[in-house]
Amino acid sequence: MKDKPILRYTANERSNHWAVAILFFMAALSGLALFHPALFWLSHLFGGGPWTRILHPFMGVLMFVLFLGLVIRFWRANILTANDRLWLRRVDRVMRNEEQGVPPVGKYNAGQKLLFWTLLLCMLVLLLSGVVIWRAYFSQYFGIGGIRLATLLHALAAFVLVLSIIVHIYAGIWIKGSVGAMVHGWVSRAWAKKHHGLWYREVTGEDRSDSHIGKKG
Amino acid sequence: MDLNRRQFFKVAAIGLGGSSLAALGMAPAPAFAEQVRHFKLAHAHETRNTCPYCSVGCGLIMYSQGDAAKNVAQNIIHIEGDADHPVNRGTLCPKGAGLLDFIHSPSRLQYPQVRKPGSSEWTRVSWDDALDRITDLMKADRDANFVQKNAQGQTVNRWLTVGFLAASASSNEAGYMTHKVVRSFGMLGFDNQARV
Amino acid sequence: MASQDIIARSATTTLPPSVRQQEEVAKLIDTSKCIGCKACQVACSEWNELRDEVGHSLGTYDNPQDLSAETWTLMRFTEHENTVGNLEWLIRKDGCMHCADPGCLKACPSPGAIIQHANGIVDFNQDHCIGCGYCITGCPFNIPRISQKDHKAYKCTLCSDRVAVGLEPACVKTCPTGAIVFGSKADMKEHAAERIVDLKSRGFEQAGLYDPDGVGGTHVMYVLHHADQPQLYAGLPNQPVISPLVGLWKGMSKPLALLAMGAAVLAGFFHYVRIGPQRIEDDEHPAGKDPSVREVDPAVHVFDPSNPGAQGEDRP
Amino acid sequence: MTNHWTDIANANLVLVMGGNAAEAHPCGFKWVTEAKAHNQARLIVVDPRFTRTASVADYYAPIRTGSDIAFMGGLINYLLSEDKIQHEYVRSYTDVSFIVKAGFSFEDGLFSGYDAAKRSYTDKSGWGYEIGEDGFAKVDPTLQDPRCVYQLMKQHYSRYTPALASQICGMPEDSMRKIWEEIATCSQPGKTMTILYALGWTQHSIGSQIIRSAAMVQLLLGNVGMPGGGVNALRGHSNIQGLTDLGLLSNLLPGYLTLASDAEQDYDAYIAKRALKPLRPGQMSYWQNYGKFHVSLMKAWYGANATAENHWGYDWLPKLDIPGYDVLKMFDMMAKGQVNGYFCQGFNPIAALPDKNRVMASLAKLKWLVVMDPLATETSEFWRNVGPYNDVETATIQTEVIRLPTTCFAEEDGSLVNSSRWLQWHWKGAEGPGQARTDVQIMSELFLRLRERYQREGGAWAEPILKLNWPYKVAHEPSPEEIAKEFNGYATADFTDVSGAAFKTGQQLSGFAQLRDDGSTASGCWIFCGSWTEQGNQMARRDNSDPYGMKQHLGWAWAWPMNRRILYNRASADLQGKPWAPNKRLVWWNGKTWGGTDVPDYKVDVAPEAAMNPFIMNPEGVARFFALDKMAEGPFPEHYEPFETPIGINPLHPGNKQATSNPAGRVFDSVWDSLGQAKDFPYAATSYRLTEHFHFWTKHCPINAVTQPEQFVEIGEALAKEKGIVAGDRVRVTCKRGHIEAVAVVTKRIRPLQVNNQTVHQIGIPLHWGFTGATRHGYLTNTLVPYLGDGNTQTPESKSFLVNLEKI
Repeated sequence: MKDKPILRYTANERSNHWAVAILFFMAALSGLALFHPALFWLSHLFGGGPWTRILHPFMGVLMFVLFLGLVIRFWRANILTANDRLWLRRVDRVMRNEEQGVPPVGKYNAGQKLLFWTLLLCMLVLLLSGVVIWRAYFSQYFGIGGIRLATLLHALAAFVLVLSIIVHIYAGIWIKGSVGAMVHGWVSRAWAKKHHGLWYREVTGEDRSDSHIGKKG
Repeated sequence: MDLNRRQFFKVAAIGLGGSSLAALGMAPAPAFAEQVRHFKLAHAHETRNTCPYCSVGCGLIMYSQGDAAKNVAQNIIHIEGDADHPVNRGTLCPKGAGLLDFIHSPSRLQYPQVRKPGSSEWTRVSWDDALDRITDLMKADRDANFVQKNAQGQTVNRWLTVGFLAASASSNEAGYMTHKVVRSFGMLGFDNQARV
Repeated sequence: MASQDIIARSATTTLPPSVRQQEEVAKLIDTSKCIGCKACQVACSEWNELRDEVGHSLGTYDNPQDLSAETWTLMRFTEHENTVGNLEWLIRKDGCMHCADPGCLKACPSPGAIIQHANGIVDFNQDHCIGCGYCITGCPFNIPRISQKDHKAYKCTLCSDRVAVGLEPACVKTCPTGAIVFGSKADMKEHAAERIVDLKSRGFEQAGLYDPDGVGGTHVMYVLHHADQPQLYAGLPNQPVISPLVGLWKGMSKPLALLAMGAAVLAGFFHYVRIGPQRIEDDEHPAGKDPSVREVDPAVHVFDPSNPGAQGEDRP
Repeated sequence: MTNHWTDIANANLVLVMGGNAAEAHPCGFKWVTEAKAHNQARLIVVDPRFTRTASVADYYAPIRTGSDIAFMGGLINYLLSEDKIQHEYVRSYTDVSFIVKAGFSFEDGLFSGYDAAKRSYTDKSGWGYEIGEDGFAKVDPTLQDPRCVYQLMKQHYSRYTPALASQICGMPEDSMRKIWEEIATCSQPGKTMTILYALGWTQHSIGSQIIRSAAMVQLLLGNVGMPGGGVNALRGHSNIQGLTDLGLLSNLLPGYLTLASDAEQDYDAYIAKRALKPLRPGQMSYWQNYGKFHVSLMKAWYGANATAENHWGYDWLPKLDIPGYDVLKMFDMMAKGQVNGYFCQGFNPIAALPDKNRVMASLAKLKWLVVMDPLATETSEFWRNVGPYNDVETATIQTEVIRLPTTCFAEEDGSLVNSSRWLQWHWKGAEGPGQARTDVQIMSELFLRLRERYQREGGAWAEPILKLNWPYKVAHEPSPEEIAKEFNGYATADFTDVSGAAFKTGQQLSGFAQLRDDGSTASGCWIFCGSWTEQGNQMARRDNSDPYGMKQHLGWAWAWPMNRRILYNRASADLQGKPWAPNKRLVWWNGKTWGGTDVPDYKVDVAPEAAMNPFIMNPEGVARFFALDKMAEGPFPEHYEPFETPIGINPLHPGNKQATSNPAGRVFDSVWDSLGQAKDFPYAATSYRLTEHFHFWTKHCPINAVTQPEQFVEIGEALAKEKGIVAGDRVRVTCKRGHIEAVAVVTKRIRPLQVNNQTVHQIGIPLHWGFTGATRHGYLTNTLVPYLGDGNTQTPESKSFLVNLEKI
């Protein structure tokens, strides 16, 4: 049965991802409210300025904790390989939706892997700097210099994180079928074969690989 | 949730629209009034007084709530230096600047009290009881110990077994009355706080 | 607010009404006349109805030891032996400097929580304060404090309520020796100049005025016997400026970041428009049976190749 | 103060010594900063500690506590030997030319007439002027007579060499000379120095003589009676000047009139002894009018009952068998069980008096104690056990304590006399809390109750009580206005005075010159006469103008005597009646009368040619370097060590034990055992007040408690290092009488001094804490102070005692 779909994400994995996603949006919106006056109105989504100030750090910490869940689940699949370097070199073809010369991809392509590690790094920075500028509980333990540095780092990390997520979302919109994969878990065999060939073969055990693709390119 | 091209356009449009609205400052119009705290002495009642602490004798203005009308219990809410006073010219030292807390000190006594011999507590009494009690004690002691003549038979008319320490900050009027009364009793053990 | 026009307002991109030409006020603190009596401390608490808690003596004359939400000004004492070995007891009244370029206001994210009046007063409005403490991060003099009672920021208001009705601040009125004076900034500078002449006649060659331009000048100024070493006075900053970190954070980075985020969204949008999504063409019309594929449930295969059909998720 | 607060601005040099004006009187100190800023004045501070006054001084020098006479003696020696004195002033306005009796001598630290057994000078017959046949004192205008005051003074202070003075004071000789030179410049007529002192001078066993030595310096410089000059006692409390003026002391009556002693049974002799006749021709000797003041007082107190027949109620006043029953004497009697009842009116003796433990024990011997106070004082709760701060056995204390709540300044009308002798009226702003009553009402109700009991039951010598004049409209609560009018004075009969002015019965008098000794005038306090005239309440005047720009403000309130702002101001003009210098003009002779920027302290119509001298209260008309028999320890100030001395000997008289400490100091027999010695208690301690607090009052105010919350002691860095103490440690300070514990403030502001070739460390002990109030509980500092004092004023030696120090 050729159209038999493949399970890409289990229910737990999906829930974990979306929990992180929801918390990201809350943290990001509340953070943006405190970051730029033009977006302060977003604080109304959280019950006004003081509530935004109170909730933001808790949302952040929770997001970090849940994100750790994703890390534990997926870090192995995100280790960069030789193919990934080739893939990155040919990312322009990827962007042009060309397949010639783009090396086959495992469960995740190099872009996804980079995103993964970037998110982890940003979240770590956000957590640490966030603690330093958390007035209600921790700031008294740090010098004014440290607090100033932390504030800046917090903003920078948040900035990078938001950008990465924008890319991530767009990728989801761009690559048809991937959103579905994270919503109900299943991808079509064709989708898997096209976007994650190696992973496809791994899960299907298909040995006759189209290894010629590589040579061709 | 696969978007097709058309759907995506909608989403993007809404997104951009939203953020551009934000950029235009969809925040509630900022209120520029009520930035400064209301001036609390606008209609307070002013009374001139003199600082009771040291002997510079700084002039004070006491501000109290209410306009001294019949139905108002004047309550002093602020004390400030009297700018007309030639010595302090409106200034006050840390003690004087805190006089409000002296008037309203938690240590202010409210009613007469008696501590009985050996007791470890105060018991509240009425003014009449307190004053009658003191009168009894004084009369008994004066009648018992008053010295009209000394050993040489000279008239001395003194009472030495009861003493009186006068204050250092009570008014001249209070001091004068105290002196007048205390001497009329024949007291010599009479002193004030001039030295300490 | 005729006497209190606002010229700057935190987290507000538009300009507040501020056409009236108002004279700037200033408080001048003459450390050479200050006897450290703390009358200003008490007068400040009395006028502003603040009662800090009764603390401890830590073996110095500084009490309270630091500014707090209930202590907006305090004396800082320093015992200094000068070059000729004579002892000097340097006493400085610490508190908000009311900068012309206030770091607190720059850092504040909440519209209207910090405002700068045309007369130079920088005032906090606790109604709008959200308690984030960014003002502390932004202040070059480390002045604002967050109350642990209501989690709002507090500091000296230069008695904006008194100044609004034409009075001097409470600390100025009370100062017994005239070490604190108040008036137009111009007059205060002139007064300072006279004091400096007197101090030089008494051997303080380096006497001078402290009105740091790193923060655009201040509306609380000091006359110092040692203007060349302000740090002698309990660490009064030598050249105070808004920290470059804060400048970066609340300066260019704000618009640039928003721009970048917007750009990212647009980039995606146009990529989609120009290149379009990636689809699996053959998804549209399913191909016939491919013999090359074994009739195996790949999901099961994923989980346990050695034990076919053991477990696996139901098909949708 | 001979001068007054705003007048300090006229000074060219300000010497703050034996006081800490900036901290204790900040608003008065304003005029020092004004003098500095607008009169180019210099400020010199001499103090054991580098105080907050020193922090704004042009020159500071440390001095060992209790050695001030050595400093002043050395200065007098310097001024005389360098001839830096205001010659014309000294020759004309002081007693330098007066010849002293042959009986006067000074040997090895003791003046003539000393009785070692009685520890006092029982024979002061030699301490006086030679009197000629004409009944006037003999003088030698050439000042050559070896017995004239000038020569005797020169001889007396020749011993105070800079080296010796520096050895006694522990002040480096060069610092001392620098200060002396600066001071000496004020002998020029156009330059004046003011001296500001307070308890730092009075609270020594030689306090009065320290102040005399300062007065002598000011006379040599011609700075008494001058604007920006004078000897200025900065009084401690808001009305202690007034209460002293009103004679609330054991041996006084209002206006510095004195009670009779047992021996003075004859009224006329009593008056005659006090109505001093002039000792030089043409002098005023104002005390000649003593009788008028006394009779007017008795008329105010006893009204119609005081008559010539009963000598104006002479016998209704108690007589003294000893110099006086001051507070130290009373508590000593209390300790012996000789006192049964005691009143404390706004006075907190266990905190304020020396040797708290002794005072506690005395109070516990009372049968009853009445406390009238606005606040819950330690004294009213002396029986309460408060752990280490007041460790007493409550149950064993059999004293009945009655505590009466009184109003405070804000809750009553009335007048206070500040240190400038200004009587200032104040107004009530609110009712007192709860049932609080005014002192006037309490005293009146007590009197009325007692009088009623004596009327009903009779009793011991009821006359003075029954006869007391009580004319008040509301008997139990006389109004402040009625009382003020009474102490000002009024006519009790119609009369016409020498000037021909007619007075009607009941008319308010406008000055003490109108008082009479025939019973036609009443005045409760003659020096206050003029404070409430027919023109109304002069104390409430609020004209702060200053027409001559000399900061005299004659239109503000009212100053005694006769609204004069600077005492002896006639001395500000030379013999011809012209101001010594144009920038120092105060009063001058305009050809017909005296007048100027101040009310002349002089007879306004006496021309300079009449040679009436400026010091009109003295029979000789001049100021005294030689104190005659007025002082307990001698006519010239001599340095004696504190009773607890860190060096054990008096470097001036190393051989004479009797002359180590004040031979005529006030020491009760029971006290000697409570005195410590340097071998056990090596450090010289001094107690004092801080600017953040007022005595034992402001610790009851939360807002002030915050600014100095906890008791501390100040220790120099050197001693702290020696003892391994760092700032913030808790330390125990011990003396023979007890101990206190407090936080250590380690400071550069107290340095070790080289005294008599040994190192003396000093320890500073502020005194504001106790076991009631809003501050953290603390020990009563006076636990450490010895129970002895000055032989003239009975002021305790709170500024010099010995302690030991240990880290806890």
